[in-house]
Amino acid sequence: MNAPENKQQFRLVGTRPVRPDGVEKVTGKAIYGPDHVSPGMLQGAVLRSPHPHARIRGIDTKKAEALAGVKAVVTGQDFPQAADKLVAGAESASNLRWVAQKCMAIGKVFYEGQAVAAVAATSHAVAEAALKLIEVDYEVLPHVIAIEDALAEDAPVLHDDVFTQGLAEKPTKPSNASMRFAIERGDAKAAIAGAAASFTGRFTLQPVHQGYIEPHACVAQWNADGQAQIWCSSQGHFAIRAMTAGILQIDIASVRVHPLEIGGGFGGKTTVYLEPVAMLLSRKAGRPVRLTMKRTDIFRSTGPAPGAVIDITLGAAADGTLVGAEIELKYHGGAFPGANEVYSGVGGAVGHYRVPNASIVGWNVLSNIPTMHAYRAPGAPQINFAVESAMDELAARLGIDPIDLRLKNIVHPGEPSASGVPLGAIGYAEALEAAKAHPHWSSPVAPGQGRGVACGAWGNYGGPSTASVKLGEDGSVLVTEGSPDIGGSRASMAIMAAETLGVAYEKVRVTIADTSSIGFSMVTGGSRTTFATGKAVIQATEGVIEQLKDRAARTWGVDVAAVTWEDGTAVHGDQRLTLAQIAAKTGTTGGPISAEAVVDPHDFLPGFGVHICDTEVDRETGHVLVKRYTVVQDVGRAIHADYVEGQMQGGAVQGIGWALNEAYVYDRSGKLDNAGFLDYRMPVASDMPMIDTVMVEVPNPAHPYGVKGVGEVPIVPPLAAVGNAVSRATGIRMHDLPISPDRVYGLLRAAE
Amino acid sequence: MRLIVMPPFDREFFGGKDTLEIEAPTLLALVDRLGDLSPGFAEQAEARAAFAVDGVFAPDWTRALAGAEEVVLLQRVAGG
Amino acid sequence: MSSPAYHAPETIEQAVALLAGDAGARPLAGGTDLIVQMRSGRNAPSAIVDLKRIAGLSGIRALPGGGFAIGAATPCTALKDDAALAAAWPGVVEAANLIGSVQVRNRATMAGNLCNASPAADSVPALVAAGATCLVAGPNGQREVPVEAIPAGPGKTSLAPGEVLVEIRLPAQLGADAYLRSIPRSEMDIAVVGAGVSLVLGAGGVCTAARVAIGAVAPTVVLVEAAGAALIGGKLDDAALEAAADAVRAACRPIDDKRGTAEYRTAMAGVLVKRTAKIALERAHKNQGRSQA
Amino acid sequence: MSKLLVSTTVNGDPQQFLCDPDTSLLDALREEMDLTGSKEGCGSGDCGACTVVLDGKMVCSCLVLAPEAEGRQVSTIEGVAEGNQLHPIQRQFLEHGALQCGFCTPGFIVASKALLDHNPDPSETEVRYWLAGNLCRCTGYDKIVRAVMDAAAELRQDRRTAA
Repeated sequence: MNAPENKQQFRLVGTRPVRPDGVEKVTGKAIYGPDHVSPGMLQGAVLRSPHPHARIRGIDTKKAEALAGVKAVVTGQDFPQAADKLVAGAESASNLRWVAQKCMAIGKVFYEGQAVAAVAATSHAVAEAALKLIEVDYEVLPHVIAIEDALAEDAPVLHDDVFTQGLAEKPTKPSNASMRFAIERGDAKAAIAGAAASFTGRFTLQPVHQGYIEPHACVAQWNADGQAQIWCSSQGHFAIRAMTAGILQIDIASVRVHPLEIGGGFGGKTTVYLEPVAMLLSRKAGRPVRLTMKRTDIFRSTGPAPGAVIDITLGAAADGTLVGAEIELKYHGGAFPGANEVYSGVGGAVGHYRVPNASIVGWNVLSNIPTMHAYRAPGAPQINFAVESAMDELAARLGIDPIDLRLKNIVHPGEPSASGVPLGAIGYAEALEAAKAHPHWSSPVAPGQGRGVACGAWGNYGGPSTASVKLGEDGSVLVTEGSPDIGGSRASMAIMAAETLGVAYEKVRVTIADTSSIGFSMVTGGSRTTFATGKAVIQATEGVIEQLKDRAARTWGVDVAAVTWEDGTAVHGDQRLTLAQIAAKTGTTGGPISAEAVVDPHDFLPGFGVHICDTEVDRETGHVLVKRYTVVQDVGRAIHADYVEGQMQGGAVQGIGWALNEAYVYDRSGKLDNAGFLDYRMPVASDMPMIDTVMVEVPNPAHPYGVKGVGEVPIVPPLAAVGNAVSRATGIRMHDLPISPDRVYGLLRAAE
Repeated sequence: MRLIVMPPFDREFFGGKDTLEIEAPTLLALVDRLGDLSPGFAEQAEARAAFAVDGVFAPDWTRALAGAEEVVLLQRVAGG
Repeated sequence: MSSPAYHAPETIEQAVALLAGDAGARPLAGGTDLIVQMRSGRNAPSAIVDLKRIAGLSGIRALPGGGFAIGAATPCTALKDDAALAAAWPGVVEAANLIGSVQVRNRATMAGNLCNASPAADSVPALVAAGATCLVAGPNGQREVPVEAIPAGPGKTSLAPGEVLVEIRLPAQLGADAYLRSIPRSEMDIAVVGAGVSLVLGAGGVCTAARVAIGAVAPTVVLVEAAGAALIGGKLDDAALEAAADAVRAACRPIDDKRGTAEYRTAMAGVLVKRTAKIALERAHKNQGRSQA
Repeated sequence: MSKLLVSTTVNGDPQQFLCDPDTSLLDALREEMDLTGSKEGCGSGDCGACTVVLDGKMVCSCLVLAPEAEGRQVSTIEGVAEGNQLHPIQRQFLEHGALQCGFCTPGFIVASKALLDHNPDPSETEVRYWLAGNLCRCTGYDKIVRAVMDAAAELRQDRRTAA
């Protein structure tokens, strides 16, 4: 499984064929989460808390149950008592005790919009009417939203059994700071004190939402014999199965989860919110139940990404060499412990640079907002905004070109990564050189505009995947895998299988199978699918090739070792048997041909990106326009170039939205004030220029086609790229996101 | 064999110690040993821990450690 | 659970009777506000009276003397398609075509925008600046009132029970108009501030009449007479524009909310009124040149 | 309140369905006619995933009451291709990789077709403003805009060839 020494020309890898699921998706035939219908299906609806923090004294569901057409009502009392229990399944461990409460409050509500009861009825209108008949007796408790408020001495403490983890001495008092995580090396303070230039600043960000357009939705059917089926869209149906079975305390094998097409996730669909509720409703009603979230409820109750307060000091020598970093970051954790963003925030803060002296301390801070959930490179964009803004300041203070300053300090292959494990064949330097050589960087900055540059990294991932490859009797090829296709991965899998097998792309068809029809596969996330599931597909394809060679060898009566596989054909001397010829004879050569591969690779490599952004600032109104944007990234190798570029463009625009307008706005009563697309303000088409892309290909030698993973990196640099561009256009450092017109206006006036 | 304990496990389970000298035939056995040193670690390890043996990630914990010089214990990081 | 009744009357009289006979009935034009409010539970009408099947309520009529009558059920995009209207009142037409998206503007009407009585309604400052009036039908017959008389506060109108807006009337254009708004994005937002300006130029390009109206800075649209007065009698030099901006800022009574701070809204009202007045001036010059040529 | 019987035309075919008066056209299409290609992303007219053409004008079907469709012509994503013959816009979306998750795609294609039906040669800016009511969270819009521009060019070529 080694990549070729020299860059070789591939037949299919790197091309742009039409994706196998394309026609269904452009004609409206594809079935997404909210589209599935089961016979006899009931419609469910969920009652949600109007209070951000309250004890539930009691819930009276009698009137709702008496309403004609209502078939089941469930509350937190219907959930099995959940103790602490970690399940893997997704990318990081989840404690089911908390996951269960993200599905439904059990005794206490911790954020506005948390589910408190649910109804299944013969129609949606009846279910909605029944919700109005449920009486919940709340004892409203004081709430807290902002990070600094939650850390205050007199702040309401959310959980009396959550003590700060990661302290050397076990704390005696419960705290909203659920976790401290730090990396210390050398003496950062002393190094910075002796630096030729340093920058100190505080940066703040608000929570943002993943913003997928498809609402969470599922249909669950839990039969009298204890067997269940769930139809839903998710980033990983095996994770849905693990969490649902775990929360409901039933066997994994009794829950069959069917993956529907997924309408965007970005990390937000790697957990359960509805499935266990729909299951409980179905068991009570004896019929399948559909639950679909409203957009307002998606904003109010599903995982945003953390807001942050970050204090940073970076110091550099006169030649630009970084000498020290002192950083304290505080991230929103949401209502329950377990958010992971602080780990990657601390670990990745200056992981893309060599910094001999570093003190990086992170805190996960609980408050009365939904529990944070993964959003594309979770935890990285926030800290990167601070670090790359500080780098921009250092470059200006030292009079060094910002790209040169990065080149001076970047990590190189063989040097230790943040985790201490040496870096492999990374392409960071190559990406920076490509950015420097790009016409965007060398073009003059237009009058009234500012140009910013920022770098960012993400570790990427491997993890378990299963794939099987089966040969049709006519020589066509069926690939079956367990990784939901969220952005064209069926096409990548078909390309890799066809490339390996030496057949036409169109001869390969790809199916994403349910949890009972293919082996375990981790979620589609962490930029792991093309890498890890791709490896499984390639390995299974190689298994098929071995069998094909064996059939040919036995047909010819020669040793299999003497048979080679070339361009879809078994070859021995001048004897040849094509794949189709062998397939046609399987009935008399030993039966059907198929192979399965289960992999758990950890030889993935991180990705690095460099973004260049030009902005124009209206000095009278504070409006910022992105005029030109270029994304340069080491992608390992692009399997399907369109979808690699698409990841780079989409991630960049999400990051630009985060920089300019997106933010959770809470009112004084602790309610989310902008729980809709109108006021959450994601970028629309007319806000954006074209997003230029440069795919730098430094292949991963541990993947047959050099794949590294591309999806997460592109959201890391834009916050600082935009911030740096606005700072250079205005002469004012942008410390706080979003860089909205009123904020920029205020900064401009204050500077006058 | 040297075990480098990365945050948060160093403070959370080993009193802030970031280097341990410890012998074990396999990573599984190592997890058990660490569990003896710090009750509660073994239960969390499967869901939260990752190991690198002499600079290479080792997802298979049955792998023999004979001849290994350095094992790094680190937190698994999630993606979106 | 009560679903509202749905009526699609074919005459104004039927519509008035339906609305007058049921206090919970609400007229439906484009529905882009009403249906959203019904979905969110903010509005639960007992009956919906769809105005779109009433003959004459959709479309634009030229009035004798050069004005226009715009039927209450006319979608915003239809205004753009009417070349004469778009040439005469570009500010009004552009304002109506800043609301929501193309999808929304293919349904939304200026009459609905006005009767929804949002302080941030985009078309309303432009209509007020234009000196537009409304024809209102009710149980006691019809009356014509200035546009600014309709909104009574956020979500409230001065319409009596059973009254419905029939058409919006624009006078003959003697000068030119313009409308600008401030939003964080380029589209799909509610105005943080909106400013409409309508001007008439006399001999030598001297401004002889001016109306300035601003939105989203007070509970209702504000017709700032002092701002108009500041523009009259001169050629809209910097001093006159600054005086108009001062008058506008003085007239602002905004709130802080998720869409903008009071301070920012006030400041933007001043900026926008100057920019809008310049566009109106440029158009008025062009129109004057054309009529003289 | 009893249900209303609505007679309408969807993609050229006569359709009759029963609905509550406050049912949206989107729900009627999805639930009563099994036309699930139109998607609900927000239910408030802010995302465009439910875009359909009603009597020649594109609208958000979540902001149309089903009874309003009485006697009207409705065109949905399911009617864009002619049988198995994809519309050039659909083909260009595929050839550009202008979709990732594909959930917003039906709305974008219906809206793009509405644009090109009345403006055969839009500028990039015109395309971007026309599509501002359609949210896409995956692509950053770049490949969508290119697909629409190329489809426009292809359709102009087709018209020239036909003429």
